[in-house]
Amino acid sequence: MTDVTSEFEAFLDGFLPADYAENYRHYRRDVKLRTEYQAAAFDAGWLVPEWGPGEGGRGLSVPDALAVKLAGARRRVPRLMNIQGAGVAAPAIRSYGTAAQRARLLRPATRGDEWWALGMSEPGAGSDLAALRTTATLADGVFTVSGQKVWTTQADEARWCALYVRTDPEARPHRGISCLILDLRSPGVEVRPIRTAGPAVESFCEVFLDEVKVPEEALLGPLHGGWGVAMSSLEHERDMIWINTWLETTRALEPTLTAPELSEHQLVRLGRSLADAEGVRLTGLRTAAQRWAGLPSPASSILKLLGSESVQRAALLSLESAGARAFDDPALFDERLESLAATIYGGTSEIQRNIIAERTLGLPKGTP
Amino acid sequence: MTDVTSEFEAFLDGFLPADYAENYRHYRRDVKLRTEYQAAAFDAGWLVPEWGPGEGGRGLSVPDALAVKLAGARRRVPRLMNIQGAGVAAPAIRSYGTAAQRARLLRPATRGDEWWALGMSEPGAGSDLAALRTTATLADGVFTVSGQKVWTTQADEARWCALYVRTDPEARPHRGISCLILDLRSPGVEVRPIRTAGPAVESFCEVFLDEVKVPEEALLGPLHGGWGVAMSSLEHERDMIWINTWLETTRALEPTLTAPELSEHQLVRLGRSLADAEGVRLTGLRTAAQRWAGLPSPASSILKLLGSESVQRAALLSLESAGARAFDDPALFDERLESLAATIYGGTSEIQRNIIAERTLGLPKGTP
Amino acid sequence: MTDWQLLAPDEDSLALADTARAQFRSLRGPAVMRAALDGGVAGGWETVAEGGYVDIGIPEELGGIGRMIDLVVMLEEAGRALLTAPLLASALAFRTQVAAGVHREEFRRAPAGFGIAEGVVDEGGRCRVERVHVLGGHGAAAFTLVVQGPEQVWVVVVDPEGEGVEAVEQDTLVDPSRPLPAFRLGHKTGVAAAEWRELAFGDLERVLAGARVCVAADLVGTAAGALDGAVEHVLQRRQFGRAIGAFQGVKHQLADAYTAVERARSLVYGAALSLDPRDCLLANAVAAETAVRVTSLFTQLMGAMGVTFEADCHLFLRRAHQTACLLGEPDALYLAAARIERRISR
Amino acid sequence: MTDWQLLAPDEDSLALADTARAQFRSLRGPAVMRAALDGGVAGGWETVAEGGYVDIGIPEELGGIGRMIDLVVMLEEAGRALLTAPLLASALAFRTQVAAGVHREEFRRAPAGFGIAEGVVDEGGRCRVERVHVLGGHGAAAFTLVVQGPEQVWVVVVDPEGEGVEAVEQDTLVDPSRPLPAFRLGHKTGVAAAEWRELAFGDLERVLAGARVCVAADLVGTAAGALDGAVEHVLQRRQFGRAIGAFQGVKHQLADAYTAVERARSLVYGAALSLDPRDCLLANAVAAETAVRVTSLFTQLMGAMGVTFEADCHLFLRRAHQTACLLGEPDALYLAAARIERRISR
Repeated sequence: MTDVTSEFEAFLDGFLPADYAENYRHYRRDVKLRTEYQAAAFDAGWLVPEWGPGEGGRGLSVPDALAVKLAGARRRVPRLMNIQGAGVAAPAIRSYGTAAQRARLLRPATRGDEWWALGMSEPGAGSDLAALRTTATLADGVFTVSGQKVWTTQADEARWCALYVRTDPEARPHRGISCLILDLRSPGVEVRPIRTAGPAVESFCEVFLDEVKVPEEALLGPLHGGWGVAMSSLEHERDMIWINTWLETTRALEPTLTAPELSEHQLVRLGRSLADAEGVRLTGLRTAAQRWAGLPSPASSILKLLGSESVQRAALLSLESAGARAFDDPALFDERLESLAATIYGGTSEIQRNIIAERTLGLPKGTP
Repeated sequence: MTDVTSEFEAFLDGFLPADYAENYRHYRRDVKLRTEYQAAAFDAGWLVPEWGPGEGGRGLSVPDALAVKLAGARRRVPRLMNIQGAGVAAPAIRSYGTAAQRARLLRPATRGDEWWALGMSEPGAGSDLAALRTTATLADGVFTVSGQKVWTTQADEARWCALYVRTDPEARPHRGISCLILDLRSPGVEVRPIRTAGPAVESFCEVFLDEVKVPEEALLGPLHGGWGVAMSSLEHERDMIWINTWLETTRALEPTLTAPELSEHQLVRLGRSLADAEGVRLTGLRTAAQRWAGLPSPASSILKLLGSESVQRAALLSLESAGARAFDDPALFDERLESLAATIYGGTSEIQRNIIAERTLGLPKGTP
Repeated sequence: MTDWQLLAPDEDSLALADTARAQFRSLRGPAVMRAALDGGVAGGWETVAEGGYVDIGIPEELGGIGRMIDLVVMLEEAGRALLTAPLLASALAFRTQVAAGVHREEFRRAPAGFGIAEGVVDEGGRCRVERVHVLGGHGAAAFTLVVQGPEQVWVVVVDPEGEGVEAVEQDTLVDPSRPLPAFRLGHKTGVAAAEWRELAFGDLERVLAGARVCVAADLVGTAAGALDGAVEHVLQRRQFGRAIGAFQGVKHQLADAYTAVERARSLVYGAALSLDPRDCLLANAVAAETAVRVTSLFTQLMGAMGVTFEADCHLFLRRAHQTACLLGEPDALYLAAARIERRISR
Repeated sequence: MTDWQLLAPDEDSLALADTARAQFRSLRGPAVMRAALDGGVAGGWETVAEGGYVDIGIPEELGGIGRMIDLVVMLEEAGRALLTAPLLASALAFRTQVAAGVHREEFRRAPAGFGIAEGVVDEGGRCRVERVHVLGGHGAAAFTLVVQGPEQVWVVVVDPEGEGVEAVEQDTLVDPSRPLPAFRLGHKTGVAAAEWRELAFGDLERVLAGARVCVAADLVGTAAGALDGAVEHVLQRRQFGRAIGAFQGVKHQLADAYTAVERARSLVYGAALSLDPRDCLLANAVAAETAVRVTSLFTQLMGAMGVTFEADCHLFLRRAHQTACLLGEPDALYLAAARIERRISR
C-alpha cells in the first residue's frame, strides 16, 4: 500500500461508522451518510484527488489517484447521491467551462451541493445521440429550447441539466449539436418521474421543454461543439464505471460466497463468477496501466461488455443458488432485474460489439 | 411397437451379427457389412418403405415409414456407404426423372450399387447456390459444361454426379440453374480428393470440369428449373438429418454415460446433453406429426440449429470429462472436430437464424 | 396411429387452447400483476372453476376430462397470458394427489395450495414441517404437500385453517399476483392430515412427474409470451433509422429464443406423453432455463423502457424467476436426470 | 509505482515479445505440426536453449533472468506461433522445481518433461506411479513430476533412462507435435528420484501456481493466434456478395472472442504478479475455456475449409484441446478456486 492510500484509509477510518463494513447493507441506503461522505471527501481532497489543490483535489498522479479510488472501492465507500454531478458534469465544466461557469458551478457539482442531470436520451433516439431532435435557436443572446428528453436520471431532484440540443439543423447530424447548462427551475421545463419496475436506487424522468429560454452564457463548450463535450465527459466516467461494476459483482456474489451450503455445480458457477470479477478488475487496471505507459490498450468497449456480463451472471447465480430462500428475499430478484439494465446504460452490448469488430478488429462497416 | 416395426426388427435380427450392438464401435467401420446391409434392406423393402412395392418399397404410410426409420436408428443400423445416392439423388430422380432415367438410375442409386455425388458447392459460392458459376451451354442436343465444384462428397468413388450448372446467364441468379446427371467417367472431368484434418468417414473432393459433354437426355427436371430440383431433393433429407444428429448425439454421449466416475458438475452437463438429444428427437417427431396432421409446424431450420448444438456439446463433454484419458483416445478429439462441421453442412447456423427471424418471426429483411 | 403422432395436438386440444387463450386474456394477467405489485389481491378462481379448467387431465373415473397434453396446452396459454387466477397451484395439487392415490373429486371444488418441503409425517398422519412455501397458499381450501423425510416421502392434504398451521411472516415481492406464502406446520404436536400416503424415497420423482410437466408447461407459455412481446417491440422500436429487428445481432438472438421455446415445448409434450421421471425432470429444467433466458432477453431488448413499471417485460421476468425454481433449480434437475440415465445405461 | 502498473509490460518485456515472436514464427509451428501428424518428429530444443528462453522467469540467484511477466509474454508468443519446440514442458518443470526448492541450474541445459499423477514416494525418494502423461516426455533429460498421494504431495525429478521407467503403449494423435507419452514408474521397486521434496497436501496449489500461469499463457497465445487467423479469413472470404466479416452475426462472435482473449490475458498477467493459488486456478481455467472457444470459432468460421488438412484451424484446435486439460479440466479448477475463496470469505 502506498503512503497516499494509507492516508486515505486513515480518513475513511475517521469518517465511517465503526460497524460500516459489517452493516453495509443498511448503510448503503443511508442518505444522510452518503451526503455527508461526499462533502467530507471533497473537503479533504479525496473525491477528485487528481485535480489541483485549488479545485478541491490533491494534485495526485493518475496512478496514485486510481489507487485511491480502488482503495475506496475495496472499502465500499458510500455511493455518491448524484453521480452525474461529480462524475460527468463536473469534469465537463472543468474542461469546457468559461471562468464564470467554473467559478459558479464546479465546486457545488463536485461536492454534491447542487445536483445535475444529463439531458442526452430522447424518445426514439436512445443510444443514438446523433439522432436527437430537441432544438435550440439562438436570437438576441438567448437560446429558445423545445423538445423532450427521457431516461433523465434524477432530473426531478437536480438543480441543473447538461442539455444536449440541436443548434444547427443543416449540419451533418453529429456536427450540429450543442451543450447548454439548463437551470431546471426555468419556466417551460416540466419534469415527470417515470415509475420503475423495481426499487431503483436513482429516479428516472421525462423532461419536457416548451420554449424554454436559456441565456447564451449558459452554452458549455463551443456552439455546435456538443458532440465533443459529450464524448469527453463520458470518457471521464471510464475508470469509475469498471470500478463500479467490479464492486457490484462482488456485492452480488456475497450471498453465495457466504451461503452455508453449496452444491458442487454451484461452486463451479461461483468460480466462474469470481473469474468474471477478476476479469473486470484486472482488465480495467491493465487498460489504465497501458494507457499510462503510453502503450496501446485493449479496446475500452470490452470493459463494458465484461462488466455487464459479470454483474448479470453474479446476480443470476445468487438468485438461483438461493433456492427457496429467494422466495423470502425479494432483494435478490431486484438485483437481478437491475443487472439486466447493465447492458443498456451507456450503449447496448450490440453497439459495443460493433465498435470492437470495426475499430479494433478492422472488420468492414456494415449496416449496424 | 406397431406390427410393421416388429417385422422390421425381425429383419434386423436376421441380418445383423449377434454381437452387433455390443461391438458397434467396430462394425461402424465395417465396409462389407454396410454395403450388404443396404442391398439387403432395399431388397426386403425396408430402405425406402414409403415407396411403392414396384419401386422397392412397401407402400407404408408416412407415420409407419418414420416409425421404421426410428426403429432403425435405435438399433443403430449400419450407415449407408453413399448417403447422397439413396437419400438425395434417388428421391430427385423419382420426382423429376424421365421414364428412361428412372428405369436406368433409380434402383442402383437406392440399392447402393451405383454411387452418387452432389455437385452443388463451388469455390467462392459455399452455401449460396444462387452464386454458382459452372456453366453449361446447350447446342445440338449436347450440353458443354465448364467450371469447378468443391466439397463434393465421395466424387472420387461415385459413378454419377447430380451437377448444378448455370444454363441461363441472363436470368435472375436462381432462375437460370439446371440439374444435369453427369457420368463422372466423362472426358474432361477431373476429381481430386481433399485431405481432411481428421479421419473423415466420407471423402471430400474437388471436381474440375473442362468442356465436358453431357447429352441433353441427362437433364434432370426442367431446363433452368434446377433450383426446384435442389430444394426438393434436400427436402427429402429432412427427417434423415435430424434422426442422424440424434443418433450422433447419443453416440457421442456414450463414453460419458458409461464412465466409471463423474463429478457432480459433469453430471449436470450430462443432463443438459440428454435434454439436447431429447430436444432433437422430440422436435423432429413433433414437426413430422404436425406436418402429417396438416398443422403448421415449427420452422425446420430449428432442427438444424438444435442438431448441431446438440452434437457439439455432447462431443465437447465427452472429450472434457475424459480428462487424461482423452490423451490416450484420439477418437474423442476426432469426434469433436467432426462435430464442429455440423454447423456448416446444409447451411451455416447464421443462415438458419436469418431464415427463422425473417420467415417465422416476420422480422424485416436486412442485409444478411 | 403411432405414439409420436400424439405429439401433435388434436382438434380438441387446439379448440381448448383457443378458448383458454381468449378467456385467459380477458382476465388481463399483466394488469392484475401490476395491481398486485401495488398491494391488490389477484382472484379469479371462479372463472377457472366455471370454465371447467380444473378437470382437465384428471382421469375420467375421477370425473375428469381430456388427456395430459390438453392440460399442457391449457397451462401454456395460462403462462402466456400471465394468468393470475390460482390454476397452476390447483393443477399441481390435483396431479400430485392423483399420482399418490389420494385425490377426491370434491377437492376440485375449491382452490388448492401446493408445496414441497422437508419434514415428517407420523403413522397417524400427523405432519410436522418447519417451513414450506405454498403456491396458492392464500385462499386455498386445502394444501397438498410433498413432505420429504430422511428415508421416506409423504403426500399429505391438510386444512390450512386446521390447528397447528401458522403463517410465517415474510415478503414475497417477486410475483405477488401468484403468492408463495410460507407456513409452519405442527410445530409442537403436528397437524392432522385429511389424506396422506407414505411412499418410498425412490418414488418421489414418479409422484412429482405430473407436477413437473405442469410447471414446465406454464414456463413454456411464459417464455412464448415474452418472445411475442419481444418480437412486437423490435418491429416497432427504431434506432439508427430502422426497426431494431432488422439488425442481425437482434435477429439472431430472437431466432435462438424461438428455437429454445420450441425445444422446450417439444420436451414438455414428450414428458406429458411418457410421464417418465427422467423426461419430466428434463422438461422442467429446460422450461425453467428457457423462461428465464427469454424473459431476460425481452427485458434487455426493451432497452431503458424495460426497467419501467409500465413495461410488461418485468412481469414476465418476475413470473419466470418465481416459477423456475419452484420444484428445484435447473442444475439440480439435470443432475437427477443424469443419475437416472446412468443407472439405466450401465 | 503502484502494483497495478506492473500489469503493463515494460520495454524489456515488449522487446522480448517482439524477438520471441519473430524467432518462433521462423520455426514454422503449423508446418511442423502438419509434418508431425504425418509421423515427423518435432525438435527445436537447441533454438530455444540458445535463445536463452529457458532462463526467463527463473530467479537471478539461480542464474535466471527477467520476471514472471516476461515468461508470460514469451510463452504467449510460443502459443500464438504454435511453437513445437519443447519450451512449455521445460517452463513447467523448472517453475515447479523452483517452487518446490529442488531446482538446479544444470537442469536447464537439457529439455525437461513434466507431468502430474497419482502415486507415492517413499522416504528414500523411491517413486511409484501407475500411469503418468509426460509433456515433452520424448527426448527429455529429466522428468519433473508432481505426485499426489492420499495425504501428501511430492515433487520429484527422475531420469527417464533410469531403472523402472517404462513407456506405456498408446496413441497420442491430438497434437503429435507436442506429444504426451505415458509412462509407468517403478512398478515393482520404485524409481530412485534425483531430487524430491515432500509437501503437505495443502501446498499443492502453491507449488503448481507457476505452472498454471505458464499453461495459461500458452493457451492465451493459442487463442490469440486463432483469433488473428479467424479475422484474416473473414476479411478474405466472400459470401452473398460481400466479405463475411461484414455480417453482424460474424462480427459479434469475433468481438466476443476478442473480449474473451483480453479477459484471459488480464487474468494471466494478474496471476503472474500475485502467484496466488486462487488467481492461478482462475487464470488457468479461463485461458483453457477461451482457447477451446476461440479455436472452435476459428474452425467454424472457416466453413468447409475448416475440416481440411491444409487449414491451420484444426492445428489450433488440437493444441488448445490438448493443453486445456493438462492441469485439470476447467470446471474442476473453478470449483477449487471457489472453495479457496469461500474459506477466505466466511
